[in-house]
Amino acid sequence: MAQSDETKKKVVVRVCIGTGGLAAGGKEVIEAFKKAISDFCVDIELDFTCHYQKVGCRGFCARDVLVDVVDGDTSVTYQGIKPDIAKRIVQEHLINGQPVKEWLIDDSYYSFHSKQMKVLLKDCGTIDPEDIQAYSKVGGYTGIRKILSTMTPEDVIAEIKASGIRGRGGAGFPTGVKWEACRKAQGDVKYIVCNADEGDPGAFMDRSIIEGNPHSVIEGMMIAAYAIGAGLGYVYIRAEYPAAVERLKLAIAQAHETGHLGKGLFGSDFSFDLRIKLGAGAFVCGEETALIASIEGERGMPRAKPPFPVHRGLWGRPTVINNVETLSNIPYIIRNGASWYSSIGTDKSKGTKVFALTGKIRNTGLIEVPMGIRLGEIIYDIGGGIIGDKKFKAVQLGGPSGGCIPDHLLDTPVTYEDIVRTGAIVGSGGMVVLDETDCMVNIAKFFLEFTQAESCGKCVPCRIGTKRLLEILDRITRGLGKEGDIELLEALCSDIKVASLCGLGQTAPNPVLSTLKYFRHEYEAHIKDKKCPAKACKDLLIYSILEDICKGCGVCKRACPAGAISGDKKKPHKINADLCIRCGACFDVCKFNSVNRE
Amino acid sequence: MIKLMIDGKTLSVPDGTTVLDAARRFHINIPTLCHHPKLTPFGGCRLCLVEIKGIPRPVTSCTTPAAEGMEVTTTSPNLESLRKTVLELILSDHPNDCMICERAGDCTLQELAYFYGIRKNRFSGERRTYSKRDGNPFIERDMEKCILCGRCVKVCDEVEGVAAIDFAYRGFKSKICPPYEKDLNCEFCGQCVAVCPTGALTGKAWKQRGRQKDVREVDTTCAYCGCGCSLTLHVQGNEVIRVTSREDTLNEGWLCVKGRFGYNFINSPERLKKPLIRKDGKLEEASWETALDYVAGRLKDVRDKYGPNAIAGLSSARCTNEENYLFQKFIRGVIGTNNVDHCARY
Amino acid sequence: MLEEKDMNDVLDRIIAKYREDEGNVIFLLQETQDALGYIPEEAVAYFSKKLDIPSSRFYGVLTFYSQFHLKPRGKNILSVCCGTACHVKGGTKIAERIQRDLGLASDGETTEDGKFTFEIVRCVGACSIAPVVLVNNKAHAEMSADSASKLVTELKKKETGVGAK
Amino acid sequence: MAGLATVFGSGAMTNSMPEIENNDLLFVIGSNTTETHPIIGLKMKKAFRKGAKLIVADPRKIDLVRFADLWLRQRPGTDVALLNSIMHVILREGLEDTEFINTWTDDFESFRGSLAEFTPETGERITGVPKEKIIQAALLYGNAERPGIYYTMGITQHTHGTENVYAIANLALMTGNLGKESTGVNPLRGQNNVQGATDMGCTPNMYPGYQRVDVPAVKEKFEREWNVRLSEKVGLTATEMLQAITNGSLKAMYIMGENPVLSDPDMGHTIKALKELDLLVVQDIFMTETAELADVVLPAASFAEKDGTFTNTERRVQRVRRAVNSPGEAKRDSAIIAELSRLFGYDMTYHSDEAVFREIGRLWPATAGISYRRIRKIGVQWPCPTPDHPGTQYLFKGGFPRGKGRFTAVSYRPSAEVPDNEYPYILSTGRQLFQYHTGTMTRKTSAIETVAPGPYVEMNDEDAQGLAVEDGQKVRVSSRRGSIEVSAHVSEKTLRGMVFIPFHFKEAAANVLTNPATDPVCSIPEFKVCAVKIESL
Repeated sequence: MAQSDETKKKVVVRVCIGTGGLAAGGKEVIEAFKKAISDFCVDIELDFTCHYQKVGCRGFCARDVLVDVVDGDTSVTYQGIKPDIAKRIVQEHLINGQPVKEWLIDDSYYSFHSKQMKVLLKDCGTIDPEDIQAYSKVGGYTGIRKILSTMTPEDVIAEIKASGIRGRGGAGFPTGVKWEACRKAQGDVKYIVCNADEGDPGAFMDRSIIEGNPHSVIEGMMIAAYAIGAGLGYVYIRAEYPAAVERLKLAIAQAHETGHLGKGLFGSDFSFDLRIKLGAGAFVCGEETALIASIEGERGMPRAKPPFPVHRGLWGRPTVINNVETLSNIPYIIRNGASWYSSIGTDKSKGTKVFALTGKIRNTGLIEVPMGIRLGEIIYDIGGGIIGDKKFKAVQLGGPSGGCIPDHLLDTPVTYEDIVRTGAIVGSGGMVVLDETDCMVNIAKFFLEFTQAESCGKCVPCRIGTKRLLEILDRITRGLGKEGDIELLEALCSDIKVASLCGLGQTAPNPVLSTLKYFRHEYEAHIKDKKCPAKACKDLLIYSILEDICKGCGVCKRACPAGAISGDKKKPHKINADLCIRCGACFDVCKFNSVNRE
Repeated sequence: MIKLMIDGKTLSVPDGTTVLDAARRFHINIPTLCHHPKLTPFGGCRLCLVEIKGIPRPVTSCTTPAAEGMEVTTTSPNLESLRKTVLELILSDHPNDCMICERAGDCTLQELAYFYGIRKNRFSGERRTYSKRDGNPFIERDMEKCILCGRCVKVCDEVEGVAAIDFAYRGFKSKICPPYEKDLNCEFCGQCVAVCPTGALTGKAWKQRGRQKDVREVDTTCAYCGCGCSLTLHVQGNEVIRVTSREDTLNEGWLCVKGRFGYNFINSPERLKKPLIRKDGKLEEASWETALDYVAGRLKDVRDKYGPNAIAGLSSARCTNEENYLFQKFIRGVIGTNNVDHCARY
Repeated sequence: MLEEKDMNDVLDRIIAKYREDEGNVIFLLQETQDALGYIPEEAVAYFSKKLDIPSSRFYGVLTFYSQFHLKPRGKNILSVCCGTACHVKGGTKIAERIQRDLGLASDGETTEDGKFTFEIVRCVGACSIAPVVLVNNKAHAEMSADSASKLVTELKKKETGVGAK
Repeated sequence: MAGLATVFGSGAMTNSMPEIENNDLLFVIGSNTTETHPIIGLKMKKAFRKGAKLIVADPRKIDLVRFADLWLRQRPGTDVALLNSIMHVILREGLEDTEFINTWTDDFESFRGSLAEFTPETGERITGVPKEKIIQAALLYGNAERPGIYYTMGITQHTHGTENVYAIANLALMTGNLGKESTGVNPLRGQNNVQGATDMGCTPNMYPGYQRVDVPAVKEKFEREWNVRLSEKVGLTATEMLQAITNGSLKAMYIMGENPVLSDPDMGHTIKALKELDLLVVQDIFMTETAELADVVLPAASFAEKDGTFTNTERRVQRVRRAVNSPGEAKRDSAIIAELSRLFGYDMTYHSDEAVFREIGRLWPATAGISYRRIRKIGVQWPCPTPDHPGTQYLFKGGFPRGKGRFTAVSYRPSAEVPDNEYPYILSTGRQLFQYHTGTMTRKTSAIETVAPGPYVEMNDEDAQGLAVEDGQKVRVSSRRGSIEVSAHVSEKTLRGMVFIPFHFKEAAANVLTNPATDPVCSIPEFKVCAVKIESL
């Protein structure tokens, strides 16, 4: 006799559909599981029902798609799952009870997590981001309930100040102090704005949090709104994050339906509503005043400070702008208390910080670490070292506003002050690892290309200054650098930093200054010797074929897009230097390492 | 009132005064390119940076409100070096053609380059070039000379309420243009020309008509509508070659298209130059003596024959008070009739 | 292209939605682009007339934000991420290859047949699976110049029904 | 002006230009200010930026409507009904200023009764303005602290123009919105020195300084100063002069700097009349359409070639200075007049222009305190009786010249010529931004000609559709007096059933069409309403 579905045991298949998960085929994997189950159902009666849970980023994106199979109390995690593997897991694991060993997570999964401390990301990878109940079940919205019934706005501000949390957007300004200034600012109407315009290349913390746990951001905004006296909030989010926008819209809709947004919330007289404003593709809008201009429907050109947004912000009203990660921390601080939060981290840098660990590193992904952890621990223990056992060269922190930290400073603890001392900044959390094949002049040029393209054009130092910086860097990487260029770069950098209007310009020279500080010899090699030590700058490379090694297989000849390689079959080939466009295709395809590059 | 100290001098200024305005009130000169006293502050050119005790980085004095007890330094080796860098950067993206520029001698950028002695520029590189010329008939828009100070954008929006132009694009590609970069099509008040600190905006009518040398300026009152705007006529030889208006006037230096550009009638070849008398149905030139004798004689005839009330005078709203007074005095006192009127009704 | 009347109906609906919103310029343009795929000059003229907002403001905003397109775009949008992580892992090479395969001269161009638009984007936040190519907003992970080239070939096949050279 | 003078005892802008920016409400009626008075338009825009509200009453969607909080689109010629119904609501809502009425005005009670019939419903029926908007206007104006009313020819160029002005004056009087800073009634004068020409007595009934010619004591004063015998018979207005030519009583005219052929209504009639004169002397800087009819043409100097003063619309006397020499043998008007006078045996030589000005000050105390030296940089507003008097920024502070302000009950009556089956459209004429008056000056600047090249008729788009007229197409516009061919500008700008033609262009002169009917008090022709028909060509 068939068991009714209600009495059958429940098995949960949990699939990551964060950006990494989706790109690796997360949705297809779910479909494959569903199909496999229904295929088996035709022949046999299953003694369980299978439920699917889509979760946000679980951090270890390098091993996507990550799948949990939860059967009662036991949970098994698989990595690198493709749709065609689903059938085996269903048959061997779900039906026969034997986990499929070859796809189980391995040691690196554990070492990836061992030094992490997951506060924000804990819920992120386990709860269904499209279900408000899932957030409530893990304690969501208890923070706002608690303050509405027991705390005055001043109490909340005191609590946030006591926790020591500092803004996670980059500069690390104490959040409680900002709220207090806005609370005290004159005005009946105030706003809380969530800055989700994560524009730093190499950063996706905010995206992952919104995709994985949108309600924590909403609750954080509510608490902030209560504290500063705002009734309306805006989330300014990049249109380039369509999945995050959808999740957030859904979350707001659910919060409305279930009475978590609107008038007289939770029986109090506190009302709060939330609107989404889509960014339209301008990095500078991450800057507070530019963001305000953009919400107001204008060109995102920063405005001079003072007046600061806490005094005169959106529509001229006092406004607090916090970034996603900051706001997402707030419910946890209220729930667990300021002293819990301040027990994490160092004296001046409290709590955990989420980083996007990417680049030439084995375990790429989203990590959350306690403040104070050393850079080396992140790179080697969590990140598992450099891909292909190449030599570590530097880690880039803070994106276009940040800098590169070399090998000998890997002992630096991750705190706002210590990182700034190296010439980088904690920034919003992009951490790009570079190896010996990365040219530091080229990296500096890459960031200048970015800031120069994103400069709003309002102030002279940024508009023309970054252009001139880029031109100097460009000529250096093309072998046209001149004596005195380094000094000119230094002088211009220091003036741009001081004279620019907003944070974009003021920090734009950082990538140049920090690479000059630690890798000056690379600049000098480009200028004086016309060589790129990392062999990355195309114009400075000469490709040739080592005749004694070349087997004349012809692969390089076929790969050359410029027709610069000639030679008969089985005889050594030659590269015509006049035709060579230095694309490196031959170098990449040669199996015998017979292409020489210098 | 707020008390603050600028360059060691203690000053008192009203609440809401910016540091720049406070300094200017007391004749402390701070260089600027983007600031205009009648427009909202912009803070883009960065020349007016000053140091304020307690603030870690220099701030733009045009945007910073003066505060009680503030200690401001407007000049220091550091500030001057920053200003020089900013000027060099601007000049690295500006045509070096002061020789033939309409604004030479009356250009803020040129003036600052002169004061900062910028002969050799440390910076060079790509310069914005625009092949298309704006075809409007009034305003020459040489956007390669534009330093993106935004004054024209603001005057068009904040003062004129037209917003015919705005910033477009961003970063180094930024430019100021009418929508879709078409030819300017607006009220042509020329307020933008009046506030432009460089040679980017000039009047087409005064192109190559004369710059500073041998040009006299004569202050007068506009002859068009009833607003009575103050005009400054720029005269070379016996020709009015340009019209401007001073800022400290009733009209605050603002004019309309007629006042600013409609002066060609003065030197028009169609002007009447000799008295004319109708002979055999045709108007023919005559000497003043003949013409006036003729007029006086005919008027006397009419008066003798029909009485003074058969004569009437029509005066003009475009003549001066003195002329109008004399005209009615002539009609009343000399002809002897009150048949005098003017065109007030249309 | 839509007929003028049809377009005005679309625009009227957008206006009705945002008429009362302060600072609605970006909203108006975003919705227009969602509806029409780009922002025709006529749409700006229409908004300007109906809402008394100077066209110059629309144009300023349009050209400031990289999201907005003044011309119709291709049926398929190929975006190559050149954010930091993608850059250090070879994003530029991928971009060069795709551009060459499509025969386009520069970033942001559309093929003559209107099938493909190629663009370089700055970080789509998928750095952990770099380098990334987006085809119509779907991310393709850990690409190389070769795999990207294959992707283009497949897409061309799908569009034209024949293998493209 | 006569209208305001009757009510207050003085007719001019009550406030000054700098005060405009501090109005908290501007009620602009019958004035396309941004085009006809651009710089006053700028002051208004400054007021809006500072938060002032704006009511525009105009049948055309003029540029100011962009800034308006409320736009009343009345049918041309129905201003009295509009204003009366606004006042009706003000009384109904108790927004009148009783204290001001009791202290400073006469005849309120009888006036109150005259408003009874002008309910908002009646107002709507006559004017076409929805009654809600009439009520809203009343509330906005009635509750404002510093409201300013601004009007020009849209109010005065009607056969009932004086009544329009009375209605405006009533509105300001009943709310006490007079005699205060940034609060008042402001007729904007159309030409640079209209105010001055009126002040200087170039009117048939007044000597300089609004002193009546038919008051013996005044006459004697002028006889003494001028040392001549003067007539106490009120003279002819400009429009009456043309009639007098036709009936044979006027034989000679001396026209200085005027072009009535183009600026007067019914051009055909004007030309015919001027041709009948025994003698026509025209003194001008160009060969105008009027000069072409003259027996003698005298070449005069332009404003850039002479010294003197202009008085602007806010009574400010300002300096005019000579910048260049006159071309050829052209002479200053004052020199020509003095020469002529000498030929009549009367010496009118002055050793300087300022000597003339000082003589004016002796005869009209309101300017006695002004000297050229005082106004070398910025002008002074009359009244300014003594050298230490600062000039008068706004009028009627603490009272009216005639003692009390007088309410004048006015009722609505239709314009002289209203549309009918044969001539179904209302024609209004007026100015546009780029050209000025009859175009003799502005049309010499080629750039202006490029942007405002020629005549046109503004038509409502629905009307145009009905006539199958497309934008830019040539049409024939005809009235009972004549017809012209112009191209059509089709838009939403004009009200249905109405067309607008600027009068600057001789090649299709709007005044071929206009009706010479005039206001009985002021003799202002009805340029704003006549009946025309439109034919597609």
